[in-house]
Amino acid sequence: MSGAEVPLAYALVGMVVLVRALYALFVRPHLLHKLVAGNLAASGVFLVITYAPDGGPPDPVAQALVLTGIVVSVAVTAYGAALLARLNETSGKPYLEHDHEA
Amino acid sequence: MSGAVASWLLAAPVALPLGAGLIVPLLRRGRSLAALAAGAGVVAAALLLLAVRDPDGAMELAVGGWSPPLGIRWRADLLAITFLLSTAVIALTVALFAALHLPRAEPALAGRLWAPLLFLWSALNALYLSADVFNLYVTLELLTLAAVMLVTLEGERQALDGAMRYLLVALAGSTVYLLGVALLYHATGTLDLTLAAGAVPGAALALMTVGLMAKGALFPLHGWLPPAHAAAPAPGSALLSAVVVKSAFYILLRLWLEAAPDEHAGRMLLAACGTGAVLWGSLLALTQKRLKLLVAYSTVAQLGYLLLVFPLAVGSWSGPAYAGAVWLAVSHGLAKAAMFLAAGTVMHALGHDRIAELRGLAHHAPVTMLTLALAGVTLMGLPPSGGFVAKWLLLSAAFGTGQWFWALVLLAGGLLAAVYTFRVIGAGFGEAALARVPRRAPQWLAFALATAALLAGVVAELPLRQLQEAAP
Amino acid sequence: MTLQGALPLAILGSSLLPGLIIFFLAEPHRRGRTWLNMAGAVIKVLLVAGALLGVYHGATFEVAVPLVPDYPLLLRLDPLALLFVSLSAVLWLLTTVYAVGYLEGSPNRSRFFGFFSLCVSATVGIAMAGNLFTLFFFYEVLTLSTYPLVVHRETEQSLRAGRIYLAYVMTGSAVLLGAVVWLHALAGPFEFAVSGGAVDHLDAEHRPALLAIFLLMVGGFGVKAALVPMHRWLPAAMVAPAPVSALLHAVAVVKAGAFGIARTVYDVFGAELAHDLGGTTVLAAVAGFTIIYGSLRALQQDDLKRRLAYSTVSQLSYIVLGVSLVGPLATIGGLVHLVHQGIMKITLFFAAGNLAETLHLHKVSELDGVGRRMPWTMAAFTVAAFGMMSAPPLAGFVSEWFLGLGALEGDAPWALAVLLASSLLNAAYFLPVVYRGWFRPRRGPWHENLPRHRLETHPWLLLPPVITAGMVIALGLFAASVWSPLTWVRLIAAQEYPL
Amino acid sequence: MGARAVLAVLAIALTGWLAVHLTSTPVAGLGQQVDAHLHASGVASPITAVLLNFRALDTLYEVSVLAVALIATLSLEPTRQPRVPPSPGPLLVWLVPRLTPVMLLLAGYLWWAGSTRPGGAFQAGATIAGLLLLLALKGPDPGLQGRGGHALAMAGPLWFLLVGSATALAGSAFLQYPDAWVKTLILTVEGVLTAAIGVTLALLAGGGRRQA
Repeated sequence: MSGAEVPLAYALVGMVVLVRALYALFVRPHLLHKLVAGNLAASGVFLVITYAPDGGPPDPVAQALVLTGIVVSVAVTAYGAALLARLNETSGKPYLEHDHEA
Repeated sequence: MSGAVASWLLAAPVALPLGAGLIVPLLRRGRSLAALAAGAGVVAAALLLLAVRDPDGAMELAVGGWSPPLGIRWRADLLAITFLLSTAVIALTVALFAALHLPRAEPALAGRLWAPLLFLWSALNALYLSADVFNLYVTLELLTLAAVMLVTLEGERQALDGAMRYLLVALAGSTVYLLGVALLYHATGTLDLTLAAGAVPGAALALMTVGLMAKGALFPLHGWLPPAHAAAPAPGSALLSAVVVKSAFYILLRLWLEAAPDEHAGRMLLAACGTGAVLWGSLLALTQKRLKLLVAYSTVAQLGYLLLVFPLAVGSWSGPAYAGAVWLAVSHGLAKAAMFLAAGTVMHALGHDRIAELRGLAHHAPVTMLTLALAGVTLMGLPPSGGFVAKWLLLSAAFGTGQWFWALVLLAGGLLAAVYTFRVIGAGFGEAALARVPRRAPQWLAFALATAALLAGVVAELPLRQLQEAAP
Repeated sequence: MTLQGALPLAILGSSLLPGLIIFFLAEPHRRGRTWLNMAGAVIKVLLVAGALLGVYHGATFEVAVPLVPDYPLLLRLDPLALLFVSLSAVLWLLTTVYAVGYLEGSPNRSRFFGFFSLCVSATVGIAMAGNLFTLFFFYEVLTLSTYPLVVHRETEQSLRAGRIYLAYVMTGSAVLLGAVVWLHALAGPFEFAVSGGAVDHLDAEHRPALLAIFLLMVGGFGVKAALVPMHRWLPAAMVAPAPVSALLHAVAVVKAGAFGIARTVYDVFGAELAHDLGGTTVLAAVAGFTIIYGSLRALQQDDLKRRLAYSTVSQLSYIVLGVSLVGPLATIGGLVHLVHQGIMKITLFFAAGNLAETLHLHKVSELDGVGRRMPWTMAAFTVAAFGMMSAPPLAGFVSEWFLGLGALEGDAPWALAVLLASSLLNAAYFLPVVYRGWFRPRRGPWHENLPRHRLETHPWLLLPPVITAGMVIALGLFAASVWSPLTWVRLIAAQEYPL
Repeated sequence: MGARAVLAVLAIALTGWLAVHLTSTPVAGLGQQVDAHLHASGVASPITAVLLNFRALDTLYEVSVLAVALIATLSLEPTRQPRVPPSPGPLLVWLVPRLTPVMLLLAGYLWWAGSTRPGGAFQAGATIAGLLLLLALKGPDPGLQGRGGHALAMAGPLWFLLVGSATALAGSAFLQYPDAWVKTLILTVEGVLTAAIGVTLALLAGGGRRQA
């Protein structure tokens, strides 16, 4: 988490991860895929946050933000998994209903 | 010393419900008492904030003694106080309703509602007070988790499904928002909106806005709201529809009117989304067969009105437009909470909420019927209601700035609201026995909220004037 | 607060407070409810009498309650306001008496009288409104508080009527609101002008906008004034109980529309500007058409209340016509008809209600010989009917006389023709009723609906129509006296058209 | 499939746009600010200074989020089919008792090191959580699902909140540690947080469920 500067490449990788994950979050029907995708997307953003141009020392605030962000996304993902398990038990399938108005 | 006072007054609305929320799950009995006590404290703090308010400078506090850009600042300007206070009034009434209504109507839920309610409340207050974009991100996550938990309480498939939908959209939304935060930080070297004012890069603004629109169920990202809000227990739905979704609008106000005041093209886009919300939400509300879903779709529509403020708040008309939008948010909050609580009574009294089968309500639950009607008046924006004065101001701004198109949207929305409201009222007439005779006290609480929404149209002059002066 | 300020609020409160209290009275409290109603109604009449005296001697009563920045709730008692206020106050008193008798033992009376009082409060609010904001404010309160009265019987039919009523009136209000706010965006905040218009200072480039606004506003008001083709809700609303129909048709709703049009023409735009814009010409044409159309439709109705409803559609446009013909005499005719039509029409509805309540008679074809069974009721009906045909020396004649003169003065002979034709049509649909009642023999026994009284029906039902019928005669005979509405209206006309 | 293709194209476009934007704007930060005030923060590690002092509010909310996630998970009614009771292999049985003290030591070190170099409550808490899970796998279950475990989980944010409120009541700003106490307070907060985070993560990983 510390040491050398974080080059642009990381940030760009982060971008790709983020967009790809969000894409999966929307198109994948299986809820487990969606949850993992959501978590990955967040990680992508963290890479962007830590982006510090060559030369400059790593920005401690940015790293602190990432640490906080990680904990938050862990919490949300964990809860999401529990919710998914519960939903799977009640409805018998790990997918969302599409006729919610019924 | 005033520093200490500021420290208490600003900390109380966040700390009291947060602390209570952490303790309540550990209590065996007296949960409702603890929750209500904390709530009363928040109301008191909010009232004091209003009382000691200095029109020339908002009360501020550098949390931890570190002021921005290094630290985080709490700031209680008129906008924050207005939202703090209206949220406090609504949340406390909803809590009282829950304490009186749930033990009989849904005993299984009685004890489990308090934790999410308190966390929700704390997160909202934290959100109102903060102008630090990352701090806002964390409060939004706290808010989302508490809100999703509220939705799951009923525990059957529909509730869990709605909750999951909500969670996923919120997850995507907050990720996009966070990316916006990253860009803002890299571009300005600060996370504080007041310091970044005027320098917010367009990309950051766009990303944060999209993220917030997802969290705030703003058209076209509203799809998750109705199933979620309709699935929650009545007090939960009331809070979600009345205040939670408006938190996103609150941040949008700060972003677009205070931090990035010159992004005019984007404002038009927001209002266009608002138009879509008003029309689409109202039309769907018309087609619903269940009362709770109808009320939920009306929320989608009413949120659309709020977005119209962005193109209208320009030049000499920014004052009226701003005051109108804020006042609309407040009165809609009161009315919508009243409506969902009334819907809860209906559920309890009839055992269902199918609109086609509401016969007998007018006779056996007249108070609830009247509550739905009075709340409806605010949704239609007719006098004597807070919705009317707010709409009057927005309409004036629309014609005054020569944007008559938005005026048409406001008027059409009012008519559609009338149609779906009177659809419910009309269904309540006629003689028929109820499954259960609902208790009186909770009904009067909902009635009180609806009446407050009406009073917001009669005693509005002073707050509206002050809001106009405080407009950015 | 000064007396000047207190009086308008007191006039408003004398019906508002009883109404609010009544809502929370349990159904059985018949006595308390009746006392509250009567007390409120009597107090209102007394207050209004005081106001008349004061205004006649040049006092001004006005109060502004802040509501929206720059747009206060402004209540002001000017002569035009008082004309409408007095009408509402007097007829509310009589209708309350009538309603108490009419609803004897029927359910939901607390709800009924609660909204009934709200209706009247809204109406006097409209009458006393000193600016468009206030006028619209009470106009909408009226819309909402009338709905529960229309659907009072809670039958499928009455609910349908309620839906139709809302569909028309709400659309009208949306149009009205848009027009009002648009006008304020052009002219800024303003009050009703004492003489001349409030917006006639606007310069010429706004002319097209002003014409559009004028038409939208009279269109919005026209829905409640039942101008064709926006009149359909009125016959549908006939399903409401008789006291409601009486109040709706004689005073509250329809008059609110006509009154709104009068305010728009005289005190917002000013007769002159309204005329120059060409707005009044359009309005006069619509009114003329409505007069004839209403009468023709009335001819075709066998259901007595529906016949009366279409007659209302027609008669209301007398007022609108008088206003839109622009000129002192026409103004006098139109405004005085606001009062005269109210009293004549309420008499007819009281009488129709009595026939229905006492003998279950709803159709004209069933009325043969009813004059022998219910002479007082039929007498009252006959007087009012002749008044409607504007037979001298009754009230209707006075209105029509001035309207006719106005038509000639504003060289619109076509209007005179319309009025005469309408009188003939009135005769054509009222005379058969009167003839059947008095001169056709009854075949078979009556279907007695109420317990027998010494009188022909319940005294609380009989008294009001007899009184109003007396007024119809008096207003005609003593039209020239100082206290007649006519004198009062001359006062207003003199204000609008200073000579 | 057409829709997906469109989405994919949009995704790629978005990536490009963001990348361009990021590279085009000069990158600012708060590095100097942190260095300038580090001495007053009570800790030597800049990251810890930000987490527990400069932006302590974020961390308070963050651990609250963890607590809410736990409460929310527990409030989803417990499953009908409970987790299968563990059948620990010989390796676990041999390893876990020997590993326990090491991991405790490691957690303690991370906690203490947090004040001077990278590390701190979260890393330490994660270690504790791992340990607890291992114990659960080996059995018998450490039994944290009871009231005691929940109390322990809530203790973290509660203590943090208490400290913050105490400073407010003492007359200084919310969460403003008095200079004399900075280090001690931060360490105690981190200590309680470590335990709480450990328990919370362990419970979350188990879905908060009791074994059969």
